[in-house]
Amino acid sequence: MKKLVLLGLLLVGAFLLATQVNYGIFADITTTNVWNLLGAGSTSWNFAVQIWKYPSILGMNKDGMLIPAAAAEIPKLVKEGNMWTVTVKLRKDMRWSNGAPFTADDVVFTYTTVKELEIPGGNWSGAYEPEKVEKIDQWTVKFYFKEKRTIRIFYDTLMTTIVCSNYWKPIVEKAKKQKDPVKWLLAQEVIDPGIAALNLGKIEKGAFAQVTKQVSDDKYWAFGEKSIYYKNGGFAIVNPKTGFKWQSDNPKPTGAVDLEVANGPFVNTIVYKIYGNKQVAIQALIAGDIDYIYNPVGLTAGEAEQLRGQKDIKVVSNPQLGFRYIAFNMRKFPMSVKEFRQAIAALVDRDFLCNQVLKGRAIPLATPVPPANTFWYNSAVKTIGEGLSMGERYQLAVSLLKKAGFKWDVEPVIDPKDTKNPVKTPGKGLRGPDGKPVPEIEFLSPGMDYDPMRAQTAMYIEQWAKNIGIPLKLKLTDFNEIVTRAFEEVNFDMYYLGWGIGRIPTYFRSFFHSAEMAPEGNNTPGYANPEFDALIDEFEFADNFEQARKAIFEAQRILAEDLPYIVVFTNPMIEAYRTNIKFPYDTVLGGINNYYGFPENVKKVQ
Amino acid sequence: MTNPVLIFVFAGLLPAVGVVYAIYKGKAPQNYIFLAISLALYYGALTNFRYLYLFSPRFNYILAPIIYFYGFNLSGLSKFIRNRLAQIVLLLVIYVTVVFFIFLAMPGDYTTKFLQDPKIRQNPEVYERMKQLFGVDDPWYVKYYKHMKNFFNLELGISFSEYPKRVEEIIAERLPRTLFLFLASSVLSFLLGFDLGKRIAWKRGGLTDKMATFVGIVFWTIFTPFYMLILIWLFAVTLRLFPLSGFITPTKWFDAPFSAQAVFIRLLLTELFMLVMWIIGIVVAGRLKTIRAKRTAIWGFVIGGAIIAFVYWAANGMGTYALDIVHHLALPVIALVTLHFAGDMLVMRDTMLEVIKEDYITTARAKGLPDKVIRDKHAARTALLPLMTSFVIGLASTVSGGVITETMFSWKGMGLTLLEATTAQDTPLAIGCLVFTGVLVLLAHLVADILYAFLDPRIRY
Amino acid sequence: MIVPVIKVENLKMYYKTKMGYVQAVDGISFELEAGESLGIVGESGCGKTSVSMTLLRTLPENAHFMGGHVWFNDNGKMVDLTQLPEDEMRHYRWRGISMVFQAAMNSLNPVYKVGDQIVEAILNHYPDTPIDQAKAKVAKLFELVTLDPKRMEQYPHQYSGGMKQRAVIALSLACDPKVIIADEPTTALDVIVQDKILRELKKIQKELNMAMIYISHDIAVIAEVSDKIAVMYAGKFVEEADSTTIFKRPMHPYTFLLMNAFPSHVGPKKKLFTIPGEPPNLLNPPKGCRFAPRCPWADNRCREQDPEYVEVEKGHYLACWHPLTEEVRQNELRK
Amino acid sequence: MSLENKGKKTLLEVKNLKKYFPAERALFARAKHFVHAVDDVSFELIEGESLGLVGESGCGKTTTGRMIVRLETPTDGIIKVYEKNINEYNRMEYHSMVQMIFQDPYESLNPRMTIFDIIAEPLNIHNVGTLEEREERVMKLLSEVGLTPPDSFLWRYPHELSGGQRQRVAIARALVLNPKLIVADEPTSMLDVSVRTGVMQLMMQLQEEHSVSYLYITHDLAVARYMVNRIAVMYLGKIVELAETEELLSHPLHPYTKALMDAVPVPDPEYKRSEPNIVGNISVPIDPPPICRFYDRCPFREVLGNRCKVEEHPPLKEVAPGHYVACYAVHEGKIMK
Repeated sequence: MKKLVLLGLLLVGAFLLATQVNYGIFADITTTNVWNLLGAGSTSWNFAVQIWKYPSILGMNKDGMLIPAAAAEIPKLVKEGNMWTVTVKLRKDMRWSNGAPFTADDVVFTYTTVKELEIPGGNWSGAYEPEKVEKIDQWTVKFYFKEKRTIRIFYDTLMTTIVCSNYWKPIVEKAKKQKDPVKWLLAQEVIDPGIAALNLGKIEKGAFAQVTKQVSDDKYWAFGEKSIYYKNGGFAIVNPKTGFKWQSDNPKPTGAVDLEVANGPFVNTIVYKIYGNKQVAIQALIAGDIDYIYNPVGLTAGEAEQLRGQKDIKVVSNPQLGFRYIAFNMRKFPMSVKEFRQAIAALVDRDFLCNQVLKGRAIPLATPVPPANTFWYNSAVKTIGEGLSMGERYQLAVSLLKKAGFKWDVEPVIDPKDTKNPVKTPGKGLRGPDGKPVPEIEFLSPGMDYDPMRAQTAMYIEQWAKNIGIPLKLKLTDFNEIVTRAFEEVNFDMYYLGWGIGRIPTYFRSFFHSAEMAPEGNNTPGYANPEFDALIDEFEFADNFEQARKAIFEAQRILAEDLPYIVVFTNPMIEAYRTNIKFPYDTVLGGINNYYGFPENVKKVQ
Repeated sequence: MTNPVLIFVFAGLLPAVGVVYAIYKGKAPQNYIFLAISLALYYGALTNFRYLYLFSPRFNYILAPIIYFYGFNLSGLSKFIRNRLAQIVLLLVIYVTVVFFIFLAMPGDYTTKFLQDPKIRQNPEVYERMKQLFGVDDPWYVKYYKHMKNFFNLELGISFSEYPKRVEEIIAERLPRTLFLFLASSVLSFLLGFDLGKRIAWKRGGLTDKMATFVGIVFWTIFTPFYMLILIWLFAVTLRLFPLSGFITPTKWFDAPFSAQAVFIRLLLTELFMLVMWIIGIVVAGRLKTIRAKRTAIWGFVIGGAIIAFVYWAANGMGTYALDIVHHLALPVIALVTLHFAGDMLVMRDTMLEVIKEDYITTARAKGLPDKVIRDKHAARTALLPLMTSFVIGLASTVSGGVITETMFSWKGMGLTLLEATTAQDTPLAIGCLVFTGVLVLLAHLVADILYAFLDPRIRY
Repeated sequence: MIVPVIKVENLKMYYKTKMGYVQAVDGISFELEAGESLGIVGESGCGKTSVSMTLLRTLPENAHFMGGHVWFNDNGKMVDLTQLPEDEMRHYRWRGISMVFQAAMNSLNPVYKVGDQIVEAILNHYPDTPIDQAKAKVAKLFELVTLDPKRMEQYPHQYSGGMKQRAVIALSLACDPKVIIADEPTTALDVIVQDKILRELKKIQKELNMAMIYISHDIAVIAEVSDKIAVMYAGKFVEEADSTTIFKRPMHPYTFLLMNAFPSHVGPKKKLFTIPGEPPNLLNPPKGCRFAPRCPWADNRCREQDPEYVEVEKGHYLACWHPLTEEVRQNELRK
Repeated sequence: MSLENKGKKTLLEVKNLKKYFPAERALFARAKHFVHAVDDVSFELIEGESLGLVGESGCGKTTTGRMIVRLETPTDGIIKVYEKNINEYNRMEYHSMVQMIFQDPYESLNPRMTIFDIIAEPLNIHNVGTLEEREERVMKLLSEVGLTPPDSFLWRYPHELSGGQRQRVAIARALVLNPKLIVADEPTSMLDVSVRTGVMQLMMQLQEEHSVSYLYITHDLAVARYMVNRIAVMYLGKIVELAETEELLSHPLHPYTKALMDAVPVPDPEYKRSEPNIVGNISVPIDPPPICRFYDRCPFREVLGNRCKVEEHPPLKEVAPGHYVACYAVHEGKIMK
């Protein structure tokens, strides 16, 4: 009888504790098969619902720092004969949700299967990199590489998803017997074990995907594991349950703790409800049908306004991983003159544009690496004109032009103390160092209908330039025309476009390396600086991350001076959630949805 | 096919019956030529003799009976149906071909976009592997042959965006939902539009007429997404009468031992069953004389059907789940009915106004018939004809035209699928959706023609 | 004393339009006995069809009844049809007065079998009739109008024009009406068919001793079937008399000119008269006599005062200030 | 077949004219059955003379008229105008000689054109005269057709006119190019009696003034009597009788002509018509047997024994001067006049 009462109490307790959070997404998950998920089936929705359940050897924390995930420490790249090797020590405390321990077998199985079956898909391409993957012992794996492509090895190969070998082995064996093994394997719609306590439950196509707790807290290896962010930028992982510990080398965590994130799961169920339309999802958020809209493009300013006044809803804004920039065609005079570019850059008052003109709808950004990407951002680089008033900016620009030998028919007179009208006499008839008049410079920007932000700010920039006599002529035009002229015809003076970027500044090569000249590559300005090229190569083939980081820091400094691009601003990623759930943090580069780990960290607030 | 009974039936009995009947019926020698062709096609398909079929043996199974009936001197409706079927098969081939070439001519597709992924381009091995997998490098005629063959084998290929799912699987999943929603709303809006249209036309010029016409035009011209959003806000967010969107409440379905699809298909069948009962009611009513008897017959069949349906759902254990779906159905149906009844109503009103001018209406009045009889039996019955055609044809087009509804109510059906497939440049899926919609349109036209022939004695083909 | 079957007194019916009232029927009177036939002859737009619609009260919505009486002899009791509520009026339609419509081609509902449409009329007025009996009656009617009773099961589109016209006649007889109004019963038909239909109508009328009102623009047709003829012009009767009088001794100039404007293929080839001008617009009819603007004999009085419709000799009604004398007529014909 | 030819030229000559319409429409197959709308029709018309084509609907009279104005292409046969095959004329040349007036004045005038435009259109097409000259011509014609004062009609639209006025406009349009032949297809059948006479008289008057010939198509013998010199009675695509008007009306020979005459009501209550001696109903001539077209309805089909049943359709034969009949019984005097 006692037992029965206890059981009853337990059941009631379980019911009371059974918590559920609901997220809105905009499309079905099209596959539950991990091999497909990372191949043709790689949609952002599939990732949002599933990718966090898989381990990888290395990972990144919210600030973009390289941290061990399934590894016990960050390994080193070592030269052995004509090969480069990485020996990874794995954590010994991890368990799959089916109870099997996570071992070197899982790692070796995953990498060899991808290569053997030639599983297609960009997200598997890192697994093709190693020549060989070898199990040294139960918790040690050794990778062999032909080339020392440090960045790719650490940020791609070693971040490849690892699957549960004891679940998949028989299936893969069976696949190998089929006529088309890959096709067969990819068509298997199964829900495999993950490394997390949560896993996919019921899926109703077109309606929802349910994620439920499948490992009890006491049996879950990661329950209670803490990720600790220190004020000084240091980072530590502590698992009180298994005793696992790791801390960052540079910087070493000391001093005050900034943020401590404990691993859950704190909810039993997460339902990803599918909405066909953002407006309807917003209505659902208001009605409380869902607690958060998972959406990689975020909300528009208008939608954010609509939600801001609502009860129990919190709207957060984060910088996007991306930037809007003005490119110079450095093949042509006067854009070929460094001081000219600097003069224009000096005129661009980002704070004024973002806060006054765009009324805070954009975030000022001056470098191709957003400051929030702390590991790679060089805070020492100063932007031209930073902190100056408009008058001082005019003065700086004029002096830069003068320095390069530019002359005017009527030289501009600037009074930097006058905040309202610093330009006393506008410049007229700008002449180059050779005495010839500077030809009209065409400045291409997308029009009002496509992007009002760029169109509006471009008008200010045109006016500022004109005030000191730079013959800048803004042309608001079709987006496609700009793309064609910049990337295919390479026939432009200046244009104003944007990029979406990743956390790791591998994009430096494609934007600025002299081997990536447009139209073959993306280096539209025609920037060719051997010093810069060398830094990029150094970055990619660095011996260690300090070296890579240094190279990128230096590259940022050079870019800030050479200015093939003027980076102007970035868009905020606006998201909204109901205050009855709590994320471990909501200030993160690229927005909440950019951090895949949160399902196990999210809490329900009573 | 190894079962001797089946072999006997399909290879022996069935053709033999056909031959005997054809010889018994046939008169001129040329009739036997059709019989011979038909038999050749049939056996060609049966024995899988690949020189005797064009795209696929299944296509032969469609062609053989049609050609067989060309061996007879049919007349009237049966001749019309046979000719129409032949035309539809021809149109189908043309349509499927046209769809193929449209997509062939369209620049780029999912694969090229997919292959643009820098991570894939970095790795030539993966790149080649992908290209081979998607069959990108085949010449167009090989693609075309494969396309036609696959279509008639009902193998519509593999979706790019939901790789490696088969297109027919996706369509099989989405079609019932779309049909269910649009059948329900179309029939309701048709009935509402028919009834209101006939009433306001009868009392033309009055306040009701003006109001109804005004309201109808408002609904007819309203910006659909906006209207639907208002409905959602009003009924789901503010009044909380109906669920906001989607077709099921997730929490209720966590422990369901079956998929929503299973319930959906049963619901669709129930709906069709009700529709058939209603039509039977109408046919029976057509044989009865008095209005009261007619009404009793129709209601009798409808209510009888409803009782059978209720018993079925009460017995099969899915009832509560079905109710959940029906509850979700309410809001989109309200939206669609309010939007579409207006069109039907205005069409009905206009045809009624035309019909009212006809002399036989004056005759009916002069005969001393009561007003209601004249309106319902004489005017509305004739005015029904054009409405019926627009209804049946509209039924087919709603399948593809439901993009907005399906988007707003998160009702993942054919419209949304076609939209997503097109925007994602998922050619096989888009082709599949289009082809299916095309087949539906063609079938709807056939149904409309046959219905028309039944409803309008003047039409004899 | 013979009591008329139907007696119309000063019947007025106007159509309301945006521009004003169209005086389609403006005070007509006549009476008819059983077995008698009246022909109403007039040109298009003179309101002759509106007369039939007013008698049956099957008027369009913009029609306004402006006064007058239609006395109908319901087994000895005179009922004013214009005063009956709609519900009661329904019972007099078809049972009392039935109609053969102008557009026989379209006066049968295309989606119902012809027989059923006639049965419907019978069952509507005599709901207790068994269907078989009603059908038998229709079969008899079909025989009466020389249609094959098998055709009852056919649809109107399977009928030729003449057959449709016969079916419509059968329909008009379905409820044994006292009065039949035949509105242009043969207009769309070929002459030989027309001839047959007219003969049948006449025969049936005599057999069943019904009162018949023929309405037509064709004077020849009216001349053949009517006992008396009323000439209608611009919403009014201008002259009514027995048919011989109307043809041989017309007193109204319009009647006279009309009769002589009509060509004939028999007898000597006469000179054809023309009537100058066009019929007036009933929205705004001329003051005085409505024919005055076209009348060669009109004087100022004609243009100012509307002549009254009076009986000038027994059974001869006329509305004219200058009735034509025999002398005038002869002079005119000789010209 | 010509009448006394007083030095006048033959205006129109129609020889063995045939028009078959397919009786069913099939998409790919050729039609198997044909309606013999006009079947072997021949007649002549001399300058200034008018001929009436009389018959019931479906007898082929309108089709014949349409072929003569080149609105239809004959299946077979020859149409000559001034001894020249009409196909040898170019379209403009031909239409300045031959014009048509249609039955329905409501539909034959373009509602979006003014009266001036309607009448002057042929002038524009043929590029005749300056604008002033055209206007003058149109004014003159308008007053000739009795639409006076002409300038009050010039800029009005057809819907502003009455039916009779519209038909007058149609006549003016037909006359504007001074044609030699006007094919008039029931021009007065839609008009009211009081207006009809006016139009008829106008047409007769214009015939004299403009020395134009009419091919007058009508179902109404009485109207034809006033309009034409000779009448051809058609039955199911064939001319069954052709004679001068008064001769035909006073001595009809063909049983069909007689029946037709008996069937037309007479505007005289004292005149007692005899009942038309005809059986059955008119049919559509789909693949008619080669025997006499009237056989099925002929009350005298037994008079010559089996002959009418087996021999081909009787030829038009002159039984009195200028009086042609297509009937074996009449040829042999078996039917009394």
